Amino acid sequence: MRILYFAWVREAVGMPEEIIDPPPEAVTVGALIDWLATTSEGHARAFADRDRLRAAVDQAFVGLDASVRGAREIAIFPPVTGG
Amino acid sequence: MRILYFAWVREAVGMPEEIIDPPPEAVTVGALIDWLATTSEGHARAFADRDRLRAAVDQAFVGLDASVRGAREIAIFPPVTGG
Amino acid sequence: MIRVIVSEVQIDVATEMAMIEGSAGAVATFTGLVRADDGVSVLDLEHYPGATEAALVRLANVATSRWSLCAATIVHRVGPMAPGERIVFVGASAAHRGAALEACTYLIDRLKTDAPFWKRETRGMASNWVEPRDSDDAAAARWTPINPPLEGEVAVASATDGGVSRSR
Amino acid sequence: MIRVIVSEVQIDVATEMAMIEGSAGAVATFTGLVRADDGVSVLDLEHYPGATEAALVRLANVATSRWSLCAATIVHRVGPMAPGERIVFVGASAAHRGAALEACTYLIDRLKTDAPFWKRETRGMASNWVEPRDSDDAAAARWTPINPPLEGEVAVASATDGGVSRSR
Repeated sequence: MRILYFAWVREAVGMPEEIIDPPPEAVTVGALIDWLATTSEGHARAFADRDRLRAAVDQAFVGLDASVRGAREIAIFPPVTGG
Repeated sequence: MRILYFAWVREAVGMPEEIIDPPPEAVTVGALIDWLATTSEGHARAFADRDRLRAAVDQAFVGLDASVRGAREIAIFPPVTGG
Repeated sequence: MIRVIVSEVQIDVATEMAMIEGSAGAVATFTGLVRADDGVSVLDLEHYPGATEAALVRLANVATSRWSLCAATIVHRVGPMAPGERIVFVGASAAHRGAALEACTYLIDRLKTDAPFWKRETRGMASNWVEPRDSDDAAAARWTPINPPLEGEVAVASATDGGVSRSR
Repeated sequence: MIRVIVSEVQIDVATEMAMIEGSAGAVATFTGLVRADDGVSVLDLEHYPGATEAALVRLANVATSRWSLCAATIVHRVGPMAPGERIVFVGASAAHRGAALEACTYLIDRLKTDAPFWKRETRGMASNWVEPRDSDDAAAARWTPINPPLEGEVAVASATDGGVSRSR
């Protein structure tokens, strides 16, 4: 599973993307984030405040309760600020 | 007193402007139009339907009941269609 | 900055865009064109020289006060024009987008009812004066009550090919 | 005609205006710029390649359906930019002005919340990621419920310097 990070999430995690093999209990984006937060100090820092995180599964915006089953690409990022 | 005509009012009257010396009873734009309508067939045709006429006194849009006292320039024209 | 032009010259939107951007964060524009798809071969615009420019300057000033604009531009073409050509360009710039977008809509809505222009369309051999649309009156009316123009803000603009540029 | 560009190249509004005018009667545009007056020396725009273009194409398609537009254009700059430079240009063209103006406002309101862009401002030696504004969520929310995008209308655009141009 490919995980992408953007903006300050990317900076805190310390990398723009990684390929991971999540444990079977990571069935939602939120659960995946819980697990990712245990993988490094940077991840823990990036994911400390869930209210400031947004996500996309296979490039579609979703809530943190969305399923990651069968997903190829998960993106985790701050609220968008374009325009 | 200078009278200006625009658009189809100008075409019906047959001239873009004229200098007139209206009678004393022509105290409003409407009364002035009543009198102008008697001055030629073209004027009568131009002013046949008051609902289709608009006016300006000294370049400010006014209703047909507005006074013409002291005015230097009266314009009579159809509803505007710019933009 | 208020910029009002009434001219027979074609409207150059690149220049107008660059002039209105200034140091603003947001620019909204509206451009009205001679439609190329409804059979009109020539559109003629008649206006009331002097009164037209004064009405447009007044409109730009009211919008600038009401929405705290950085700049307001109104450029209106007069005389004969061909399908696809620009009839009118209005633009509003502000610190944020809400003000720019609303002011832009206000400018074109009120221009339609408050400025002395008349359109004549030629289709084939027939010419006719365009009838006013009730929807234009309705669009203009939704902006009332408007703030009255401030004392001393109404400048009478020249009816030449140049324009009126007033710093505020 | 849908036109979506996400690029590091400066936005050329004259070209975009000319392309969107086509045979329409009314064109409304919005341009967002790096403000020259609030101390920012560099604005950096990060985006999610692929997902960004898809979101913008979807947005342009929804607006085109909802307001029967002749054309919808969204051009968004990414990478570093200087004060006064254009960040985003959106345009909508239609037969009449109401549709063009409303669709233009819709495009910029929804772009702010629906497309994956992130701004970082540099002031002096300090850089910080821009916080989202509640007013942007409110502006986007007033357009719901929206028509869902039609089946097959969502194209995934390339994240190159070129753009996506789709005829309808």
